[in-house]
Amino acid sequence: MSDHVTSPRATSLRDAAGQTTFTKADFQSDQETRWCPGCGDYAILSAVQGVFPELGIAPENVVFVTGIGCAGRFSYYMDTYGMHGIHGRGPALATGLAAARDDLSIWIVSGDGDALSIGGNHLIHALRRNVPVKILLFNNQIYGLTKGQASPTSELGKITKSTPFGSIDGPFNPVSLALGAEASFVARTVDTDKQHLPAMLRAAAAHEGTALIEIYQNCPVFNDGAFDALRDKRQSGINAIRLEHGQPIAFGVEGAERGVVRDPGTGGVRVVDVADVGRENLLVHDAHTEDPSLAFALSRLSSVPTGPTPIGIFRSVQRPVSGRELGAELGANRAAVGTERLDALLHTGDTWTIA
Amino acid sequence: MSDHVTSPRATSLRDAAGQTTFTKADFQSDQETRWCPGCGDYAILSAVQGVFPELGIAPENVVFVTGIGCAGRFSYYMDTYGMHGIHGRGPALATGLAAARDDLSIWIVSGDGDALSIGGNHLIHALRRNVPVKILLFNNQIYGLTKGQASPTSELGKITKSTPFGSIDGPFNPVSLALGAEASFVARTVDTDKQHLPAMLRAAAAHEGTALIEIYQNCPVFNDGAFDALRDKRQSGINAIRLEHGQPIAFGVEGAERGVVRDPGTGGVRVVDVADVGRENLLVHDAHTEDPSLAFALSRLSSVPTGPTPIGIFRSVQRPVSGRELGAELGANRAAVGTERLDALLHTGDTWTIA
Amino acid sequence: MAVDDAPKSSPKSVEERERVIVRFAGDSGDGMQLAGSRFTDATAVLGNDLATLPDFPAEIRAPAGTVGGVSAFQIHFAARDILTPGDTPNVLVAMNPAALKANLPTLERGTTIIVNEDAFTVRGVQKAGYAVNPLEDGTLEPYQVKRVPMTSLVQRAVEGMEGVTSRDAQKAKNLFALGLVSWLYDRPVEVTERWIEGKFASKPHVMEANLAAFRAGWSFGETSELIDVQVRVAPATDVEPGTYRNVNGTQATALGLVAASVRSGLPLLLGAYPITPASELLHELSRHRDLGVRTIQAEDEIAAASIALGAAFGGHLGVTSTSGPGMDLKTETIGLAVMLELPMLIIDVQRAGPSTGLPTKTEQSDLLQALYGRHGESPLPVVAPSSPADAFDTVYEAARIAIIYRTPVIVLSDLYVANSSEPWKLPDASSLAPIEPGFRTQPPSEDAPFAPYARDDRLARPWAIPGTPGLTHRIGGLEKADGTGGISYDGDNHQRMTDLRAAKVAGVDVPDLEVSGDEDASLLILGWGSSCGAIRAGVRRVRQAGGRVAVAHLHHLNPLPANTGEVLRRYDRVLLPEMNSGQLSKVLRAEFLVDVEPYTKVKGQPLFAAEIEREILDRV
Amino acid sequence: MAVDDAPKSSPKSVEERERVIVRFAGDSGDGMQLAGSRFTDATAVLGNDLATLPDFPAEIRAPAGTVGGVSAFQIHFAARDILTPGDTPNVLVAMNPAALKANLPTLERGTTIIVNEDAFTVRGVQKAGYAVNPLEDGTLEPYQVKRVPMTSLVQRAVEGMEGVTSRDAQKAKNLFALGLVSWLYDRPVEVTERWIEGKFASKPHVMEANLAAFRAGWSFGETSELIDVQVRVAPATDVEPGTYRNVNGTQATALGLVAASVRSGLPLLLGAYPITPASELLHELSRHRDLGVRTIQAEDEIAAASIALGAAFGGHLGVTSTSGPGMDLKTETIGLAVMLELPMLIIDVQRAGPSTGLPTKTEQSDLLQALYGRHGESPLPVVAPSSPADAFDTVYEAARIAIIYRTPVIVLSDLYVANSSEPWKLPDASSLAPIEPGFRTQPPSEDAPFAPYARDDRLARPWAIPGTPGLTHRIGGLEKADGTGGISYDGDNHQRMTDLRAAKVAGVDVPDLEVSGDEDASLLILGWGSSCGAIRAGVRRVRQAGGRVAVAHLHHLNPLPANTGEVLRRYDRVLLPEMNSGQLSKVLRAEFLVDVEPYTKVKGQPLFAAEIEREILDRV
Ligand SMILES: Cc1ncc(C[n+]2csc(CCOP(=O)(O)OP(=O)(O)O)c2C)c(N)n1
Ligand SMILES: Cc1ncc(C[n+]2csc(CCOP(=O)(O)OP(=O)(O)O)c2C)c(N)n1
Ligand code: SF4
Ligand code: SF4
Ligand SMILES: [Mg+2]
Ligand SMILES: [Mg+2]
Repeated sequence: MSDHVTSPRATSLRDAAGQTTFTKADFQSDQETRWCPGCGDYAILSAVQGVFPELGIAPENVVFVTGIGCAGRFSYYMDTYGMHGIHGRGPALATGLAAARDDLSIWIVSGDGDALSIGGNHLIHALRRNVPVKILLFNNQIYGLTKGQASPTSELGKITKSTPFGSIDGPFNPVSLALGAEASFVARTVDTDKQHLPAMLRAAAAHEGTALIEIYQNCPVFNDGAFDALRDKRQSGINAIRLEHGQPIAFGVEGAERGVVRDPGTGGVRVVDVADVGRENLLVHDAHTEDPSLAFALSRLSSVPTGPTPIGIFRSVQRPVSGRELGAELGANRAAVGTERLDALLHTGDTWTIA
Repeated sequence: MSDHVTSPRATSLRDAAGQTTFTKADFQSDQETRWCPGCGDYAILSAVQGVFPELGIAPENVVFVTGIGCAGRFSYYMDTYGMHGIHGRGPALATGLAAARDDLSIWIVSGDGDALSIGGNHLIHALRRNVPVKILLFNNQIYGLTKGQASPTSELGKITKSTPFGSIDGPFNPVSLALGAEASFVARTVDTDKQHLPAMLRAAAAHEGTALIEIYQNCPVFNDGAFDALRDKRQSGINAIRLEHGQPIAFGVEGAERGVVRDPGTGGVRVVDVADVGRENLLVHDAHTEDPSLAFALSRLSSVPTGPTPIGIFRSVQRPVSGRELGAELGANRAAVGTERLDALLHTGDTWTIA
Repeated sequence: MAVDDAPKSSPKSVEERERVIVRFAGDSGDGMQLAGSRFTDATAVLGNDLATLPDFPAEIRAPAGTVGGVSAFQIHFAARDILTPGDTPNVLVAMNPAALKANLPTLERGTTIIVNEDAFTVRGVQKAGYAVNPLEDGTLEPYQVKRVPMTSLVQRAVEGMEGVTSRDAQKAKNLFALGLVSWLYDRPVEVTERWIEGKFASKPHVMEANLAAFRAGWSFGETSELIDVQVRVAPATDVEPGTYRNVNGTQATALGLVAASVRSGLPLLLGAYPITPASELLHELSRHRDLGVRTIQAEDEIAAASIALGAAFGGHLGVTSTSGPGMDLKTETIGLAVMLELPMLIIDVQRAGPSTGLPTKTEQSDLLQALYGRHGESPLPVVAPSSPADAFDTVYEAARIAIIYRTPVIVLSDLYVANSSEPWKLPDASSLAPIEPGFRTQPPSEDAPFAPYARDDRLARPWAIPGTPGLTHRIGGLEKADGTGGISYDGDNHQRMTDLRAAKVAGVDVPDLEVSGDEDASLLILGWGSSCGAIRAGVRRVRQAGGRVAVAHLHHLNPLPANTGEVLRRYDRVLLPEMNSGQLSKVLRAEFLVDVEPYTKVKGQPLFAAEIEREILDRV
Repeated sequence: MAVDDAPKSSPKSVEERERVIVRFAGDSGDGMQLAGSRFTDATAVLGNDLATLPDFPAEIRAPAGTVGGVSAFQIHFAARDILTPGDTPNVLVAMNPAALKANLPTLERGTTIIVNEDAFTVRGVQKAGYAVNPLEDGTLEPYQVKRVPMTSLVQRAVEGMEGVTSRDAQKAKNLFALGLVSWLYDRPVEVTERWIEGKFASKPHVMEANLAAFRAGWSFGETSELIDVQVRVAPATDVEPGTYRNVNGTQATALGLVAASVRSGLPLLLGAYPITPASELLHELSRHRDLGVRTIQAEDEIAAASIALGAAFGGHLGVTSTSGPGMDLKTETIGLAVMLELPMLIIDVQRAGPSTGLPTKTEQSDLLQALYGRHGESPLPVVAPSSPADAFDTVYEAARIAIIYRTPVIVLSDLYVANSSEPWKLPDASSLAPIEPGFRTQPPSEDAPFAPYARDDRLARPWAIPGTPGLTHRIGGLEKADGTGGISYDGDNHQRMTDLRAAKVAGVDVPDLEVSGDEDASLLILGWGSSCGAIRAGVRRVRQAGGRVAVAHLHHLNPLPANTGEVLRRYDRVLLPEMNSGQLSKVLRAEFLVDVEPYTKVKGQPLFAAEIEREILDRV
């Protein structure tokens, strides 16, 4: 899978309109990839490099900010500007960059430990502020780079190097957490899904505020098969609940035997056989409603993806983007500031002169 | 309000059964309280000191762990064991203490900045783990001790010392955030409500895992009146939506003109006039259902309490308490460990002897 | 205005003084800071040199009337240049018993004490923790006490005024005190009256009450028998010509940052998390949106530092400010900045530690942390302001170093510098040396690919910001290959890069250490940071008394001036006063093997000229 | 077993050696660590003294067959006591071309290289980055190369075996190499065979394949012409009698902590967040639940430290462990522990910095951070292990100090100590000096109320844990009133408490610094931490060659032994080798004004005996 990653830097092309267009190769750095053979990160990297040319953003206007972890290595492989920061601080570094530069397309790549363990606070605050950045959360439910300890998304009872008798803590549901933190865009997808992952990337790129995509990513070395229920062609048909705005929520091998309805009992939603309830009674997905309650309820259908699990866009709404107007205002002010303005500032308040 | 706080240490009494019983005074330290006149913290302190005797826990088996802030001073005023820690780390310090000592009743007192800004990560992880501690979150929607900067619960556009042109970030909804973090017990109440606040404290004390109570607390100096909609006798009737498990959710001056129903449109819930829908169609509150979706939907009825706002227990469910069984197991193991066991450990693996 | 028709040449005797120290003290609610700063402005305009120091209560709001709730403001003004806000006051204004009790211990015999008699009620006296009224029991025998019923006098002054409540009057008594002291030292009334009129323009009755109270105080001085001499302090003569303004360290720091931003063309972005005393800088800069300044209140100090660093990567002047515990939390991010070799300013307004310590007290105890408080070998430049006004030049210099050397720089300010104030000779914006960011823009060529860690003659690396075509590159916290900046686990490369990072910082151009006083004396007093004023004042006293002593002050703590060792070795003894347990002394002893003697104090207060004088006299 | 029926006295010539260094190198997947550790056990049981060092690839999983993916294990064993894992090997086992390429630069002429010929395919050679096969082009001319087709020989050995796949055979080739080298040095086969049988009991076919491979390797040595001499290294004679076990620094640290827990009666609670290389300690301790050890993987290092401190407040032995960036994040909590004066252990397994640096390389560059890396004056004791086995005594001593003085203690281990191993003479549990926590339990009386900050003659405060009736009290990070522990903003009290905290740490009882070698030499070599072995080895070589030099080693970095200054002054020159840029040298120069000369290296490797020898010879 890594072959193309080191393919030679191609020069960008001009399309008919004389508009510069870019190729996948324009986004591939010459750095040799250093992930384990078969790592899900390769598939994600390829998908991201494949989508960027469509976005029509020049590589020099793109920045990848990453934390530490296997996922964190991502920034080295994109031939864009990149900062491989410190563990968990990606969203904070990116918040500063976004505040300084609203002309850039800023992407954060983070792991489940990086984003949800040490970096949890920065993540929820970036979501609350609705900072204009895209966050790709590579969730492999394990600590990869440090060689296999439990992460905040590891399932209860998981046996790892740090939990030889099984983890005693239950996992976060990243989608629920993000919704609880006022996220304006939350989606979930799977590393190897060649249609769905790019679709989510496009949607995130189009979103105005913070866009969080949880990407189920297989770690063949320390947590192999964690996502087989969705990655494995045979199983995914049964388990992948594909959310589409405005569509009744139905899924299954033929795409529609099962569906989701509201559960008056719990106030949540549950999976039913369409045959029992009738397609017309299925819940119709609404990703754009102000109220995140429906998206939250859908997120509770699964916490670890071993059975029916929703993928797609849970929520996508517009709300004030942190510093959007401010940025423009400040830019204008700066343009006006010269030594005269500075002198004026220095002289504010009571002054006196001594001859 | 502060008069009693410095009242002389009373000696605990023995009841008929010869059982030691405690008085409010047993929980009052002789440290002079240092909050501003009229601060909501006095009312909360009084309520807490008033409830403890009912719990029948001896002061020496109670620990108050606090962060930094006006709220953080709380630990000095309880005549129990106490640790005034560092900013935002209360839940982490308490997690260590709880892991070491499952025989103690551990309470954390924190402010909206302490718990949700710098301490956000520890808070959500304590909730995820379901550590056996009670967390009292004094939410005054401002930074008090540092004299008036915006907090993560300050409303959008709020003018403070650090946001002279109005805050550009929207607030967290602490209840939503906690539910997104897998909280097993979440409640909300008001500093000056002499019935409701103690009731919430009792419920929290009785809960097995982490119990979070958001307490709306007035800061007369830097954010006066933020909670008048619920504190002011005249307004509270109209605005306080009192959640009671198993009861239809109705409220109003006469206690029932308005109510809450599901909103098929948004997937959430909304406030209606009971007259329009009929009391029998009101939503019946269920705090004990596994699925947090209903509780979450209810939390979205308000984010800043300027209108109808739910108070009471949103969620209270049982799930594995962090280290509960483990604690017992470890205790037993320790009892057995002496120098023999230690010698055995040292000699594990291949050894050889040189004469 | 009222006092105009009053005989300007008052019948009372007038006495000339060279310098005076006045301390306004009262309850937090009594408006002492306002009275003090108004008096300061009038004094500045009059042309005296001056230095001031507010003294806030440690408690957010201690109960009214208690000693814990006392707020004070001290001003030292003179006919010649002033170095500190002064050790102990000549005149204490005590608005209530608690204010008297809190300040009595520091007073010298014979000090004049002006008390608001009306506040010495039984309840007031008790609240302050006095058994009996100190005005009655001879406690004040050693002092010259002036009992003034301020509250009632103000009440009378506002009587019958349109819409003025007695509460307005109550709150105006600080202006009575101000008026009285203004008369006592013959300060110009216009400055104050203009300010009152402007300030309360929207609340006419409050304005009226305040004006009345101020004038009542003035006339009281003029007419009452109680105070028989008026004191004159002539304008300072030894002051450089120029336009002046009174600034405290926080304001000067903010202005210096804005100036560096304007003169470098780099937009200023501050990432900060509130903490006492550094919060004031966040508040100050937040007001300058009109100058394009962006401030972000981060979720914590880690984020605050990271926000500044992220902005720096984007080509802004990234700044983060904090105090005490906040410094601890920025450690890791500062270390990343060292590795990324990006410009960044860290402003540490030091307070008394360790841990939460004494948040409202001053100290200089973060020096070793600034120098060594990061894992691994991670050197960076450190500078410290020597006075409130000097903070402007210091942060400007810090920005210059950070930008042209591509390095984080720590500025060690402290609570004392931040809160105290002094007149500042305004620089001419265009006279400030421009700072050249020198962004890399020209695209690399086949034979010269872009090397993000190639270095110029300053050993600084190129700064190529996102958005620049052809220069896309990746940087991070892993060790870099010399030149290319690629990840390198090579041992020799690590040695080389470690040495390069050290050499770059060691090579920062720093002016030589200047010695003044008696250069040929056998004793050198060396200082750093905010202790400069007290040291120079102490030295001045010794020399005026005929003692011989040399004095020097370090503005750069890392790297040290090239001639530092040579200077130290020139003297038989070197005395180094600092508000810690001897941190700079440690550094100098290790560096130069000179037996530097620390004089240390960690009592939450600045050093006093008298202490320095005593320490010097013990040694000459 | 197979080799029993083979003639035990082999026909080949036998050669005696005093010491040998063998290095097993191959791809991460080749099981070199296993081969190395099995060889180590056999060697230990034989009674040689030894020291080992694994060398893991920096990349989590570099592509198979690349140089980046090479994993190696070096063992140094001898007939006399050993001080280091050795500089360069006498025999290199290279399982593939990459392993050869990675290690060639370090080899001396004439070194024996045993290669797995089968791995030198065209693809394999290319993957390693060789243009042509190094076995063909004379690259190896300076060495004695033994080409062994290990893979095919193993295939043949397992032919026709029940259920053994060719993949099993593939994976067993490390045991062939082990067998061959075991024969070469005549190691006892039983130890290894017993281990194989135990390890793979559940997978009979894997067990069979491994046994077969091991025996095939042995017989190949015995029979093939290729290797004509068998080398014997006699059991070490100068070893103290006693029962021994081979431990690496991580294991010794874990055991020391458990021992301190048992002998103090304080349950052990570790709060940690994974980080290389400290994670291993978390893994190790997590296995000891049966001994009542509790480990918590925290959400970050701040929480990890806070968890340890919270447990300490509850009366447990609170420990937190980390490396590099993790230390930065623990700063604030450690400062709180200083203020709370509670026992707490911070284990810093140092790695190469700054920032993320080189996570898999060793360094000693956190010393100044450990000493000074907190805001305010916040002193604490610091100790460092001098070898893997010494880590046991060091953490035990650290726990003793922490508990009886009520203070956080930092243990400065490093990656080299943590991963390398040596034989350890097992102590007798009951011979370990008990540690008395001495919890305060007696309730206070009217005339003697409980004073949480009253001090004993060690200046330690009482430790009263929650649950103790009558002793309820509150502590926190604000400055404390001397004795009562109440909040105090008093300046004199702050000075007193600052001095008390310093005096307590300065007063920790530390054994004198011992000098060995030629005590009357003019040159002293002073070391600290993991460089002990290399220093002593270097000194030994110099002295064996007739040079005169004294040597001493610091186990306590704070406080320093009382006689340190006196010792330093005794010598004309003091050389201090350390894996940083001269951090301890700075401390000693400042403290004693002695011109300590640092010899520094930051190349991610431990110091080598040869370097020390050279540096000494340059000076005598
Ligand atoms: C402050 C700090 N603490 C710990 C580490 C060690 N560390 C590096 S990556 C990582 C977690 C990796 O897990 P995850 O974030 O899930 O990423 P993955 O490797 O699984 O892609 C840890 C603990 C570090 N580099 N910095
Ligand atoms: C590490 C650190 N950063 C900042 C501070 C300063 N500080 C003390 S309390 C506080 C926030 C107070 O607000 P909140 O938590 O809402 O409590 P409140 O005072 O409103 O009760 C801050 C920023 C600190 N003590 N430590
Ligand atoms: S450890 Fe797991 S996540 Fe990391 S590179 Fe290897 S396979 Fe991928
Ligand atoms: S500042 Fe506000 S929260 Fe703090 S004590 Fe005063 S009133 Fe209470
Ligand atoms: Mg992961
Ligand atoms: Mg608050």
